[in-house]
Amino acid sequence: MKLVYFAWVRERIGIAEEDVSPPAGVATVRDLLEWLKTRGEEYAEALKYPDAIRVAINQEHVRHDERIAGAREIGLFPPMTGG
Amino acid sequence: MKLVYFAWVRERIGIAEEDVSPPAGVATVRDLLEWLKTRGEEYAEALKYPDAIRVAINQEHVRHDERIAGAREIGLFPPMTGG
Amino acid sequence: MSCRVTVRIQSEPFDTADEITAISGGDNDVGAVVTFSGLCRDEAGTLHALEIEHYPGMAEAEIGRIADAAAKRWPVTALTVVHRHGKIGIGEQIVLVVAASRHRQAAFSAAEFLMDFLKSRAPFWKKEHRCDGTEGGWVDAKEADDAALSRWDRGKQG
Amino acid sequence: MSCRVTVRIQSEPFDTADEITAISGGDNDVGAVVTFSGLCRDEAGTLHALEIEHYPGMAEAEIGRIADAAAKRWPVTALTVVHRHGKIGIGEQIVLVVAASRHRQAAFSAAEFLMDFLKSRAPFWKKEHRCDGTEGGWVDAKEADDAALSRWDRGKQG
Repeated sequence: MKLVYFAWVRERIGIAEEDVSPPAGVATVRDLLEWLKTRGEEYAEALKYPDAIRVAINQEHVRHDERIAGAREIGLFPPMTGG
Repeated sequence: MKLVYFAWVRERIGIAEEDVSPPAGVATVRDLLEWLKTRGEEYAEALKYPDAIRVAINQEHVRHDERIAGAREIGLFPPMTGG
Repeated sequence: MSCRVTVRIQSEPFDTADEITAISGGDNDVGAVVTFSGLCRDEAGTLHALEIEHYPGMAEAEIGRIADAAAKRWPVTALTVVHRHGKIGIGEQIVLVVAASRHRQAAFSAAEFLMDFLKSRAPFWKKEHRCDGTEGGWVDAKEADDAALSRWDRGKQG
Repeated sequence: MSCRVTVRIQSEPFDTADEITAISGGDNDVGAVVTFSGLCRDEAGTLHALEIEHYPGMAEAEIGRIADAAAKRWPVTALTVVHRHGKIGIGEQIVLVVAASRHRQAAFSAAEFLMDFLKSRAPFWKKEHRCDGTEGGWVDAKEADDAALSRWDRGKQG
């Protein structure tokens, strides 16, 4: 699945997008965030406060308990400040 | 004092403004409307339903129990439909 | 907080973009501009035009009083009201309200408040000219417009 | 009731008057047009510009969903949202919402609803560029904006 990062999440992780294949036990958005934190310093720093991270699956907002099975694209970003 | 009429009040009375000197007993807006109704058919018709008439003294809205002493200009008109 | 209030009553059409520029240009503390434009509808094809009569002098004064009340109630930096009189064709603008403020809520509230009070308190009257050449008579005031005023009653809301 | 929804995300400035004309021109049943313009403030002279990042694809889709929700809730005839991205100078427009309807209440409510949801749900992020040449960092989301959403909760209000 493709992960896309925005704003300070993108800056801290250091890349704008990547393709990942999480292991079988990673079922929900929350699981995904925890797994990403194990992938390196920059991930651990960017995702230090998981509750501050907003998530979209296939470009629609989801909660952290949403299941990620079947997701083509998952976006991770800070709370939005549009308008 | 000067009376000014607008919209269908003006059309029914047949003039846009006039100077009048009401007799001493005419103290309030309500008294004025009743007195005007005695001045002819067209006044009686225009002011048939006094509650439908809005009144301004010196270009400020007033209620029908307002006293008219000292008024330079009194406007009589239907409910407003601006905007 | 001081608020620039501009009120104009005119027969000529006006340009909304110019009014927005005038109200926000040069003031770098304006973050929100809300406009309301009231247009002449054709009433399902039956209406040809509206003729708007007003009370010269009082119209400007009353709108000024309404704008002052709005400026006291919300932190707006500028308010503009332009109201036309005379003959107005279908699709033409009748009235424009522009409210500028730092944050959006004040501009929205002030613009809505101004429109609600304009409808029922500003001395303007509309007469219909119908497509079949007859006079449609004077437009009646709407009870809904009177009802709209009551929600601004301080006792009921903020 | 069908509602024309137009959503554009662009880096170029836009013209408010053109958008008003586009939304109301040719439809003689439109009696009310409400616009909201969000401008870049200078934050007491400290800010030089804003840089706006967005999530391409999702930004359009999410704003479309918000507009559809507004169109279901109020009898609006057309809704337009234009949101810029990239570098925005002081005093420039960031976002424009235009709502058209027969009567004023629907246009006001739909425009306010759109702005409240845009602020907290549309995937845009603002970064500050300060006058002293430093980066001011990412603008934090405001609790007030989250709170603004709750008033549209159907259970609480009509």
